[in-house]
Amino acid sequence: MIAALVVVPILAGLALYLVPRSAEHLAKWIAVAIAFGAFALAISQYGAPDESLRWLSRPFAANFHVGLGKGPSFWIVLLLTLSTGCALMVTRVPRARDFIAQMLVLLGAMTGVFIARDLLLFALFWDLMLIPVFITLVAWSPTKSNATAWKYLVYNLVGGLALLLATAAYGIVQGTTDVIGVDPKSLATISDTWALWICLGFGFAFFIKTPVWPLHTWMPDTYADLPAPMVAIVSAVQSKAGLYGFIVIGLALFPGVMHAIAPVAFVLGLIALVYGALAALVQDDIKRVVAYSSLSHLGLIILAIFSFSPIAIGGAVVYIVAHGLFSAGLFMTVGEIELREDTRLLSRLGGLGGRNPKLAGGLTIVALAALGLPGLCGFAGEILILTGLYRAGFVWQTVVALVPVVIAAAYMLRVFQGVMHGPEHDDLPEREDLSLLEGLALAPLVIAIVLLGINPGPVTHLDTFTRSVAAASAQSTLAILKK
Amino acid sequence: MILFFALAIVLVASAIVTIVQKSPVYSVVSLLVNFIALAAMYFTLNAEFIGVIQIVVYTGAILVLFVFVIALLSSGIGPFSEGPDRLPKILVPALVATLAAFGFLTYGLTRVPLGTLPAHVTTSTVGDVGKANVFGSVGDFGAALFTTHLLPFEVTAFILMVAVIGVVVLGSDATIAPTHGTHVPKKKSRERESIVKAAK
Amino acid sequence: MPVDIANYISLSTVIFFIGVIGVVTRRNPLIVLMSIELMFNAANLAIVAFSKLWGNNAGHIFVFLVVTVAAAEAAIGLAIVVQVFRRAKHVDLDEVAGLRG
Amino acid sequence: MNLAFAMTAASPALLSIWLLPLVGAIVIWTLGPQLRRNAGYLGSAFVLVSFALALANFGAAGNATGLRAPLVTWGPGFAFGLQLDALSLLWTLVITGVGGLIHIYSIGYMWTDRAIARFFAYLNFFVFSMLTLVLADNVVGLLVGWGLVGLASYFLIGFWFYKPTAVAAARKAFVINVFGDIGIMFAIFACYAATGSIAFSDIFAKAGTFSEPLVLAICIGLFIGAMAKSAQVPLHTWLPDAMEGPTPVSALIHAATMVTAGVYLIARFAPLWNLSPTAQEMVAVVGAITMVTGAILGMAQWDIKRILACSTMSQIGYMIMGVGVGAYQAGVLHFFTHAFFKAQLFLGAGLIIHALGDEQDVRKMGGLYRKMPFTFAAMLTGTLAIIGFPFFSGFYSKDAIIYEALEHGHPILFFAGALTAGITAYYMFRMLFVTFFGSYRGDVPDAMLAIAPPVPGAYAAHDDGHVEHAPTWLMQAPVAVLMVPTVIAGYLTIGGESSPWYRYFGTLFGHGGNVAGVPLAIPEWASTIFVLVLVTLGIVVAYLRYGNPPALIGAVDRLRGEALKMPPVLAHAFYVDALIATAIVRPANALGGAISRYVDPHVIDAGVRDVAWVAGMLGALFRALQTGLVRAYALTIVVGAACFIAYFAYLGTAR
Repeated sequence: MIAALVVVPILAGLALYLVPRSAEHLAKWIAVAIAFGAFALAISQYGAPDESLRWLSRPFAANFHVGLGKGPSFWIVLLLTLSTGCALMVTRVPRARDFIAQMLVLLGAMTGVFIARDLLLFALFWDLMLIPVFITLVAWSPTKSNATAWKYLVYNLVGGLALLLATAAYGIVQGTTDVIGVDPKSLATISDTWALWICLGFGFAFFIKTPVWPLHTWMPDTYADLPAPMVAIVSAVQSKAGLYGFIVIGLALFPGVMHAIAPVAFVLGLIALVYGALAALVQDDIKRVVAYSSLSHLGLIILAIFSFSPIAIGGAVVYIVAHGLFSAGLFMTVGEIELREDTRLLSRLGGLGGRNPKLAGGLTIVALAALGLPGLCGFAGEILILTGLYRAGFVWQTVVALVPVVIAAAYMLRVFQGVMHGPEHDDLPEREDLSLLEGLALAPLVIAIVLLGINPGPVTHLDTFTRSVAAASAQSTLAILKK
Repeated sequence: MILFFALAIVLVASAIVTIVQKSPVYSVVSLLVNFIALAAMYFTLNAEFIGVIQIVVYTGAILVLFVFVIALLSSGIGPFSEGPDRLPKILVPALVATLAAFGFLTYGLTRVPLGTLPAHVTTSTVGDVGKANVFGSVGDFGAALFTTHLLPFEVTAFILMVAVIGVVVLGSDATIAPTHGTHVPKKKSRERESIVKAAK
Repeated sequence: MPVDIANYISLSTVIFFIGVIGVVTRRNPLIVLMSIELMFNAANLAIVAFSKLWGNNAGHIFVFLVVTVAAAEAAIGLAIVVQVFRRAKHVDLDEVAGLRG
Repeated sequence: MNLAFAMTAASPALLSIWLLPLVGAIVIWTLGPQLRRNAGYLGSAFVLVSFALALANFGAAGNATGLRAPLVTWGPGFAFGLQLDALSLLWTLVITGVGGLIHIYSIGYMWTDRAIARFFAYLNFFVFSMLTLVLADNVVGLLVGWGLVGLASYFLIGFWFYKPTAVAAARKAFVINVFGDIGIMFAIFACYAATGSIAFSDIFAKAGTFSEPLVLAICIGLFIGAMAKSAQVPLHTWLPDAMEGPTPVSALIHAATMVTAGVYLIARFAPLWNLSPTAQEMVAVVGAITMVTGAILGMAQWDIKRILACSTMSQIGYMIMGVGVGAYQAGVLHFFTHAFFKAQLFLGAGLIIHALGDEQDVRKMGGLYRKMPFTFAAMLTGTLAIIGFPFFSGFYSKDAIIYEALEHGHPILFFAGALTAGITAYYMFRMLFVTFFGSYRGDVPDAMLAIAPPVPGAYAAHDDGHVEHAPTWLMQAPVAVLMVPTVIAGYLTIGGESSPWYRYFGTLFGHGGNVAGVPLAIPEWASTIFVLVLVTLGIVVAYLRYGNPPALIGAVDRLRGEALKMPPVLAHAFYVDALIATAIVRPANALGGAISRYVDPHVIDAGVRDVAWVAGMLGALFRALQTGLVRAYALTIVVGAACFIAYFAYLGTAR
């Protein structure tokens, strides 16, 4: 049943090309049904046993092994299916059938990344999920040039290559790649040198995907050029693949190396945190504001992961889900705004709040969650992460990480007020407020944002990882660096 | 023994003639000699089925194909029209490289023992050619082909099918228009659709 | 009287390199294709000889497969030659330089 | 997946007190367009029921443990719940009581506003948020409330969001408050790291084991939050701007309740503050500076709401100074009395603004006491209370703070407090004289000066000029009710240590260990007389400059001239805004601009392009090898094969 989460969307996405081009609504509702069906299926499989099928025996053992468990995988898959369903509901692009098909393939591939329990499977889905985005960037690009698409693909393929090499090396050294979610103690220890190189390979891929400064420049362009429904799920979930990888692969399998590279990761994370926030402060394009704010927020999660504090890592999972919820919401509302006003430039927008109270309400909640308003999900993640950071002894890093919280308030309000408040602009077309359907598409995200803000407790569940983290904390630094 | 050396001389000579002839027709004839000699050589190695196959497939099918193509491309005997030689000096490095490779191989072969027949295996001799169910007989070959090696056999069938399709495509008269990029104008596809509809 | 297998292998080597020289030096694609057939045959001879040496008929199977593939290759190669001739009106490998970087 | 609330052993009354305003907000928000003005009555009802429940639980909350209601648990140490003890109860009563009155008043004030339902939804949401703040039994819950009141304040300041000034003011208030939030967040981290819990009870139980620097760090963090929320120098600049919101909002949020949250915070964390004299000193000094600054700024304002805002700043300065010197009861008492008289002053000012058609400039008022006797009475009562006139509530609370500053060993703060009292008397009476005496200088016709004319504004009048009138009592009754505590609230402390007020709090605050000996030992009555003399002096100066009829002749011109004479340092409010703009906002924007215009495209992307260029060059190099001649390729293969053969021959023979 868990495997169906991957197989059905991909097959359905390909099969969607059989639907006549003109039957866009049919295609859309089939896709919405599949996404929400996957959501329901994922909920019903909470804590279900893994499913595994032998795949390769030589040169190393690899299985088609998928599982949801109760930890990050489960919550991220929920986030993914929910945000995809919501985004699909409001899809309005030219050649909608083809676009929706790409969305479904992307849904399946991304689900695969997060439920794979085998490194090789993980790596394959990792590369697979680039394809629909690349196709979309080429075929639905607002400009004639494909520069953004190539930038995206080249960056991520370089990461994907590193990932694949690391996976192959790991498989050969360890003899099996079926190791995600396995108690690290039951695995043979691999030599420090191998561990270092393999972990660096993984880490490089994860850093590009997240992205971490200075590997981030593909992101604002990509986010600005993708159609709103896809950028909603790409930003919500695809950018989390790297962080998820750090948690389930880096921390669990290479605690020593993670410790060794932690100082570098900390510096990069802090730079991303401040850098993204400052850049977000001056962007004119709303999508770019959100893109740079993502850079900032994800930097915080990097800090959390490399602090090795169980509280912070629990908070990181919360923040991963929270960021997914509010960035999906932000991009969807931005999509609505662009659809109405034909622009996303703050310098041209203004005064929409009076005529679009529902749109304003939706944007308010997602923007507030993004700026970390206490009581909403962003805050829950932030406070857990920062508490953990401080408790792990990173006092000054915590203080620096607090600064972007203030900047976040400034840029999020700038967006919100720039769009909704102030006098109405005469040169903007007057359009209807959110329709019932658009409201319904946003509602699940808003409800999830509030619920997660009230009680993120279940999401902080870290089954095997707490153990490995504890183990990692025990062995303070690795011998490699001494060599 | 004598048979072997006689065949070997024929083989080498016909091979050399094949590659030095100006006219492909002579090359084909020389190649024919080569193939037949090789088939005989297979018989001396008890590979009777392979020997037969050699004659049927190579001389019967492939060489005939060559002859057809030569007939198709040129009116008759004589060299094909050729342009300027762009690599006039390739003969020297080609010979050097080839001889070097040959030398290395020979050196290796002379230094490394080839090994011998495992003690528990008995194999047939030249005198066994034509007998059933000995090493190299058709029965022996067939049993192995359709049991142990069934899957490669079927894969070969598939490869042949692909080749047939490829030849049909290549040989068809439709010229393949050079395309730049993936962009195909919509109009064209619509035209095609209308043509298809009209055909129905 | 059995002949030493080494002789077969040497013979195979010689024929193979004759084929190589043919491939590298000739400009007529038909003769190049024939040279390739020569190389196939040389390899087949080696395989059959080794098969005899080891008393293992898997070599025969392999030769059989090689023959089939060679047939396919020859068919396709000749089809390409025909196509090229249709376009270029020459049968000269040096004229088919579309792979130039 | 236990997403549900854990409701074990929760006090239903406490939950109702807390949740009723939220229910109100949600109901009004969802039914908004249908409810129209009924939203006002509904909203008031929810808040007043909450008030009644709080009053009914007065006894229960006063005992040692108070009422409790555990809510959710996130993980180890992160347990959330509510508690209603003496301190929370006091704030709850003020929030719901004064809040309820202001709700009723707002029905009249917002009578003709098209978005009245939205207004009440926000107002109820504010009450809920404020209750979250004061009822939380843990520091994260407090921060949640802290953030939510900031949000409610943001919504209400920017309520008329088509006004660019209101939008800017709202954003400023919110961002400064978020800055305060991170101070509290820092304190949370420090507390959690030290105790492994966020509950007040756990933190205070282990407070004795904290090191001195840790206590100081926590206190500084908390105080940054308090400074932002309670408009202490230098984070005060948002408060005068916040007057862009509707007047009832100014009364409720920016005078009576939210801005005093800093006082609550310090009183709540009294056990920590008592451990660190340095921190107390810091609080007291900042409070005193704010007190004086607010008063000086108040002297230079002409906008009636800005005058009141500056006085609010100043009065909160008193409270902060009070809790800073360890006089928690006095500080909290001043919050209590201030809530009444400042609400009354704002509501009275609201009546005037309302009557004059959104006119807020006192220079365009004058002579109003004849036309609005009730409003005059209300404003006079409030003014007497705020300046500490004997037998009015402010007298008791302010005097106690000033005297206790001396008693706890801060003579300078004592003098500052007394001087500020005098200045307060001056600028409050200045406002009173200019507004109510002399002749009317505005341009609103007499007939319109009834008590409840329309609110001129974007959505006010119907197209045909017909205007709707709110019932007069809606706006007068709350003011009248407020007059009672404005006068009598201070009587609770008569009797000193044995008074009901002191007995009510008992040992809640512990002992502020800040008594460094009294260098200037004078009895309390002497202090009172000293303050009263300064107050009288202030009133006399105000009368001489603005009060006597000859001084008000031709007042408009003279007053305008005076505005020009205002020292620039006051006109720019000590340049704090400009300082923040130059030191923080502009550099941040410049950095952001540099990043997106220079660093990203020309440094990082350029680096990436350089890598691509190297790859391209390598490609060009290898391109030369691709001659396209098949024979050349074949030769390459042969050479490669020769190498391989050589290698394997070597392998075979080397064995």
